[in-house]
Amino acid sequence: MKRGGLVLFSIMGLLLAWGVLEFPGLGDPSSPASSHLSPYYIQHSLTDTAVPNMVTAVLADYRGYDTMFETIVIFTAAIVCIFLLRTFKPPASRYRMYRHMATGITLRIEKGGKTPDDSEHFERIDSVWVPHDLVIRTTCRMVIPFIQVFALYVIAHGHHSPGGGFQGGVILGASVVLFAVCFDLRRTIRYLGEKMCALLCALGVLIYAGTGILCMGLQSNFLDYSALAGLFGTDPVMARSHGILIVEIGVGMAVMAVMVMLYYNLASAGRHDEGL
Amino acid sequence: MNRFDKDSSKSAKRNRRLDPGAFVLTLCITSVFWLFFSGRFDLFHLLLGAVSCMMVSVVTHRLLFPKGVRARLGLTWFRVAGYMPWLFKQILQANLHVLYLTFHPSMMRLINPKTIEFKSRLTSDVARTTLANSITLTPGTITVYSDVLGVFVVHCIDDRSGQDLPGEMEERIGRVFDE
Amino acid sequence: MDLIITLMLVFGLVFFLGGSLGIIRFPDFYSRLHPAGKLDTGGLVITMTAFAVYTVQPLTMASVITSIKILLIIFFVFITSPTAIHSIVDAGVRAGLEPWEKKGGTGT
Amino acid sequence: MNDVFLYTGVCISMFMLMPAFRSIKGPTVLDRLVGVNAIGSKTIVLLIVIGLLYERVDMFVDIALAYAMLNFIAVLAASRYFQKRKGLYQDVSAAGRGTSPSHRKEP
Repeated sequence: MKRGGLVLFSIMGLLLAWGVLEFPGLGDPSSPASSHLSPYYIQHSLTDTAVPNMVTAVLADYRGYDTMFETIVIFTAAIVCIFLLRTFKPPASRYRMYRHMATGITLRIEKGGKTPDDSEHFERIDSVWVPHDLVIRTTCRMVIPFIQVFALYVIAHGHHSPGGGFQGGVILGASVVLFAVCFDLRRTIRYLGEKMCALLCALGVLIYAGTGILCMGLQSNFLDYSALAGLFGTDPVMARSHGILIVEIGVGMAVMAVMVMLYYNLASAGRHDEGL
Repeated sequence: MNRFDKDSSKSAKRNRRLDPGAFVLTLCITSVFWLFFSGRFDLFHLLLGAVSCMMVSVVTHRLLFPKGVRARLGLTWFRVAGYMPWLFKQILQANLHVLYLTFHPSMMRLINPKTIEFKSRLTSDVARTTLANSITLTPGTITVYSDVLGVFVVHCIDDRSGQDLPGEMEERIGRVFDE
Repeated sequence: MDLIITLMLVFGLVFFLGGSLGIIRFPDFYSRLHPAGKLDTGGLVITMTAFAVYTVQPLTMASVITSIKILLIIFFVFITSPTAIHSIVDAGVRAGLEPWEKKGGTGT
Repeated sequence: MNDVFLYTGVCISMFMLMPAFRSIKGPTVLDRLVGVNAIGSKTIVLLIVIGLLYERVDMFVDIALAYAMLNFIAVLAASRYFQKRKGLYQDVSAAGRGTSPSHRKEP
């Protein structure tokens, strides 16, 4: 079986390599890919949209419809993850673990016992025992705000630097995951609940699609941001630049919420009680 | 659903209250970082920055300053700056030492890994974390474990490296964080 | 100036070489973390400082900002690298990996 | 100066092979994690080198910073994962000898 797989794999690889031989050379100016649309983008993207970064202009303006459905794809991924994994009636655990903060002693309280309040002195911990990790916790505490500022910078400066909604959203979601890793999942869910995540997720897609529909309402094509010039009080070129920013914010929001939701469901096997 | 199945949310409510001092300080720090990141000083980008920093500060000021802002915080930064050169010297020494071990042909004869244990007198979280990270960066030692009572377990690569712990490093960090 | 930058780069590369070699040569998991934690961080700090100095040379606003960003990377790695190493060690201890000890030596 | 940066990049790429060897060979999962961590810290430098070669450092420095952050988060999450699911590699480590070192006295 294993050998058969290897043979099949090699044959497929050879076929692919043979197919690659027919490709035009790297950066060939006469290849079909760079002879129809690319010259237009290269020559006009700055004058059309006032965005120095051509990739962002193509992604969010010229091919904005495509990107909208990419956002919807990840939104669907989050929904599917909830449907497959989420269990709303978790089997009740028989005991709980608490840690006394001052001495590090752990308590195990059987079901029916009196549980201490989640206060300054006691902290509920996962039943798979986690050591009290001061170093990781303090470092993450120090680092998380700066990661978030950087993520928002990446979202806001998609026009001038590599980045944009997807990248910034991933970094923002990663900062929430970092919080969940160094503290615990319950505390994270208390701050950023599941419903909030779902709301942000849907809101991101709504912002994107809503911008498009707003453009239609202003007697223009779907996602033709230059129709928004009247709303912003600027000329159509700058309106396209601002429209890209709004769309990027929507994408960032959706991606962040989807990342966090996937993490919640995968880390706790859908029970949302004890994570990594 | 009885009480056992519900999380008590008293501390969550307490943590959501806004702490003005910590908030303002976090806002200042994040704004400086935003300016470094952004490098664009026109009105539009500054406005975006203000909104972003405000959002981040509202969410995370409890993380940066969990116990609120104390009066002598400003001094600590300068003392940290004073601690850095000494740390860099130690790190250079550490690197040369490990480099020597790595390139030595009979390395297996030279090294003698072992774990040692000591109790630190530092109390605050930040001071202990600084100590642990400094130990990890300096000669032949890695912090394996540190617990609530201040016991540090350190893994040393050879006989020489773990001898003078906690010693001078702990003293200096104690001076930095005023303990 | 170029000479200083080149020297720093060579120095940093020696550190990187040591770190990579150490990861292969050392006998067990715990001692492998010593080169991985120290030499990589040291090499990164030195090489990145060289890049920051090189970037700042035509002294304009943009180059200063870029150089500050490189310094921020150094700062970030300087804080987080020991923490990452510590978390890996912690996982190893919790998994029950035995530290390698010299046979017939003084022992613990 | 461009040549120096080019050779630096080539050297760093060469050095990456050694941690890659460690991360392929093992013997435990955590050894692989050490290898991956070492590769990550070299990649940060390599990104800046590429930026210098293309003379667009202002772009690549953002990528390097994002990479540093994600690398840290990934290593931390992976080590925490293996810390909790320790059954994953018990057969490889220490083969049935005492499972807890002496300084782990807590429950």
